[in-house]
Amino acid sequence: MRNKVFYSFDEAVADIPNGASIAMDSWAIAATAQNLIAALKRKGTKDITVITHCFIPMIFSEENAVMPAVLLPQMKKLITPVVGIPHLGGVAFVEEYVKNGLEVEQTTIGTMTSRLYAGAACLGGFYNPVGVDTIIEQGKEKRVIDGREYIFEKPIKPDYAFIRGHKADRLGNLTYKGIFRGDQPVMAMAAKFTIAEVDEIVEPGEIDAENVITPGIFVDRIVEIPEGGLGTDMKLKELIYELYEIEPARKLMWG
Amino acid sequence: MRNKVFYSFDEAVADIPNGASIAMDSWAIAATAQNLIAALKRKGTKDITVITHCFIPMIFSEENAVMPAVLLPQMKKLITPVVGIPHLGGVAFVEEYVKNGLEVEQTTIGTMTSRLYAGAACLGGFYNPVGVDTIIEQGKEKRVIDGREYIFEKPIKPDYAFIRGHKADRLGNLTYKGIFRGDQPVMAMAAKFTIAEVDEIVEPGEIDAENVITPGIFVDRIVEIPEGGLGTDMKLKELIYELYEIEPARKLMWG
Amino acid sequence: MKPRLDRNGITKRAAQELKSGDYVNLGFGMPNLVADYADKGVIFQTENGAIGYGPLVPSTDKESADFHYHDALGRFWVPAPGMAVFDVLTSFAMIRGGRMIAVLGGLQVSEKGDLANWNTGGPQGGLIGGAMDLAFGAKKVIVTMGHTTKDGGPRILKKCTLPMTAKECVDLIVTDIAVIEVTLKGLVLKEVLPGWTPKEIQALTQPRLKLAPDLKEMEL
Amino acid sequence: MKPRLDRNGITKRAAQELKSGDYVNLGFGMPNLVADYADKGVIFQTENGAIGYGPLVPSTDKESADFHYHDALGRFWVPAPGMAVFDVLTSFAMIRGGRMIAVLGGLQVSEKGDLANWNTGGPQGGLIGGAMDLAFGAKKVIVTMGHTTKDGGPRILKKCTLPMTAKECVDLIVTDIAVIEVTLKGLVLKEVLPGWTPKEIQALTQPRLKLAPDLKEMEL
Repeated sequence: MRNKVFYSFDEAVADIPNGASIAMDSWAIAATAQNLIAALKRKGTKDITVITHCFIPMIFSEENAVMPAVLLPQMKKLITPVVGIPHLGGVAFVEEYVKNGLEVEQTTIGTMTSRLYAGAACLGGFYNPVGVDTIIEQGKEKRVIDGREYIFEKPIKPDYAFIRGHKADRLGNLTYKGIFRGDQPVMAMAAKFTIAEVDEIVEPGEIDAENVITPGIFVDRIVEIPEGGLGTDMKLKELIYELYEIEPARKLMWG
Repeated sequence: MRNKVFYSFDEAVADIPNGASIAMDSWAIAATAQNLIAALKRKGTKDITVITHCFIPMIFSEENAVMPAVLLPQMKKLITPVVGIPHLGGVAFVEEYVKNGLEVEQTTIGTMTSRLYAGAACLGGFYNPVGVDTIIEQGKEKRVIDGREYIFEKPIKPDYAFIRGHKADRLGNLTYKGIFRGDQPVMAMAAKFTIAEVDEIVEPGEIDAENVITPGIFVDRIVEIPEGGLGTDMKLKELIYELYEIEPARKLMWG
Repeated sequence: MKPRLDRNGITKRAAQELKSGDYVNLGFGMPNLVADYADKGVIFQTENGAIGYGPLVPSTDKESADFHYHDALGRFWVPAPGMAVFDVLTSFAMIRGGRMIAVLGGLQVSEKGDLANWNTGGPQGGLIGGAMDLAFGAKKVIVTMGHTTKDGGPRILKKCTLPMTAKECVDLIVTDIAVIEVTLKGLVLKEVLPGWTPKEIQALTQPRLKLAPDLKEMEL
Repeated sequence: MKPRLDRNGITKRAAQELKSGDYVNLGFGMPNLVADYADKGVIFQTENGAIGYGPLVPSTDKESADFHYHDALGRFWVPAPGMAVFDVLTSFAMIRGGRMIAVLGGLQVSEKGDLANWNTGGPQGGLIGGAMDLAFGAKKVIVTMGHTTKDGGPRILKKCTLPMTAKECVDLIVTDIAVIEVTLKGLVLKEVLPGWTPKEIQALTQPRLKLAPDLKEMEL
């Protein structure tokens, strides 16, 4: 049996080369493989392409939580439907990097998930009805099919996926918790190599076959988040307290 | 709250018009909404298009089990990757119908599931790498993308889906059991109207939110299979005994 | 100054469009207040992967907030019986498949129902998110917005001047002074806020408004 | 008559290609016997939606057979710890994504590795199933078949004459008398069944066979 269990995040990302494309979902803190992202920052891998849902600025200390934005200095390209949100200062935080050559490919959430599916199923591309007559169509082929306009979209097939799961068994079978699922199941399917961090690693059989969301065949490495690691329940609770005291965050999250 | 619970299969299919396209998965007995199929046969709806995985001849009495093949006299078109299997006489059982106008569109299993996904996501079509230089490409546009050949495939967006689930809550949230899942989740997403038969209808909350496979928004009607109905555990057990005595079936299923 | 509805008033009126059993996605900004006023049987979906969840965590409560349970805008809610969680692939099949009503914020709406709501044209324009998918795929799109800009200019225009979200997608516009339906024959004024005449509303609206045969005053 | 391997022999040899931790899909016919001979750590996938399942239900046992648990060919198995079930959408992302080894039956293989295995050309040709997806998507395709047809004609041809399954997909051919690797430079004879010479095998093979530097006898 191949061993998939790693005991260090640094080791788990050690062989990711410069230039790699990495799907690492993030809906702010949710669905974010924080420890793997932090390890990739430590490693300093350059010229990476980041594929994520939500690319927003860090408004708290990196010791408490990280999001894909901490990788900005290492990035060549960003594919995302969300670059900043007005309440947190909009896109200003990426402007310096764009000036220095960062390519930003804006997409829609639904289009990104379909592009990842296309990557997983080895499709060559598809005709998408969303974005017609918007900035999304710029530079893309358009086609009328059965009377409706479509835009040609290409698959996304990342070299790596960083996954934040809930439980994993040693075979790599994964569950998620609540809204942490995000696009991670399709990212794991589309990526050539998948690394997951999880709350808990259990024995095969402890996850019911019916409740596996990402089967282990899609998962190459797993690391259990240690006590005090980023994204543990305790850390998340502390972060909530911190955000509650930050005016724009409280306004956003508690309405 | 809209009521989705019906108490009769005949009532649940009563308004399906002639000419409807219906995704009704079937992997022989697995993943087959037998009671809804039987009700559609009783109703006699004509000129239907059937989308299914496995279109094979009935080798047992219709009182014990049914598969989509019982609808042959009502069908205008069939979309499937499997028409007959050599062990059970091949395609002979459809030949009379083909002569009388039945259109058979052969596809591959992977292509069918991608076409259903394309229907669910409202895509206009996609470029598929499977089937190049085979009968699958006949009459279809081909295109080279990044050096590889692809075939243009169109979405499947059925008018109806017939689903065989395991449990449903009254909101329509569904689970499946074992290999009964099949393409049913994507069929429910792609169809305009979905009718499900299940082993058991439970109250909201009895299915854990994490374990719902098909969320209720995709399910319009649900019927609990009554004692003695097709596909109950008892009926399935009886059928196993029957098949064990049929030479080609035993050879196929017990090796 | 004539009376105008505040955000609560606009969303209260928008909520009247929703009935028990409807599946509804609420967009960024004002629309997320709709949940407070809607019928208890309305089922809310959030595009990050949950449907049928319970009420929002009150603003005084940080104990109940859990990062595993919040909507696409980051607003915490509590789980509820009958809820389902799912991935984004499933979520956007829901959204694109015409099964949901979307209540979206608006910056501009054209007379054909084109919507601009994701980018003010300023430097903060990165938030496409799922708005284009929702506007395209929902079976009914209700837009809530102020009838005019801060400078008093019209937001309902012959053509949108801001970056487009989706064309010909809006079904109903609920503003702080009127309810307007988008039809194939043009914009139809259905309701006016008490204190306003159709003529006054037309003056703040660029395209020609038809008057509904049953034109009436808004009731909250 | 010279000795030839029977179905068990062929599949036993094919099973030697699989090692612990490999994910493997077994096609219709002979390949499904491979499971009996493979290393216990090999993980089998069936395209109707399960992976990591347990052993097949023996042919004498009808009590353990359950329609919820069988492979794509209808052969019943028993659930096992660490198993996962899933839908066909997920299944074919596995199959197309280059994560699996496929052991497929064959009717003909060309010198470029084209495979024909779904249709004998007769009237019974409806069984495309997932064979084209597997042949296209697997990271390694092993074909098991008799070296010759019933009439003694070659099955390994310059070009396939039967309807194609997928082109340039086969990596290894295991027959009842030889093991042949498909390389960019042509077919390479790796192993011969004891009792056969390379020349005799070439006589039953249409394209030219190169001899592997380490050509050896098959060991079972």
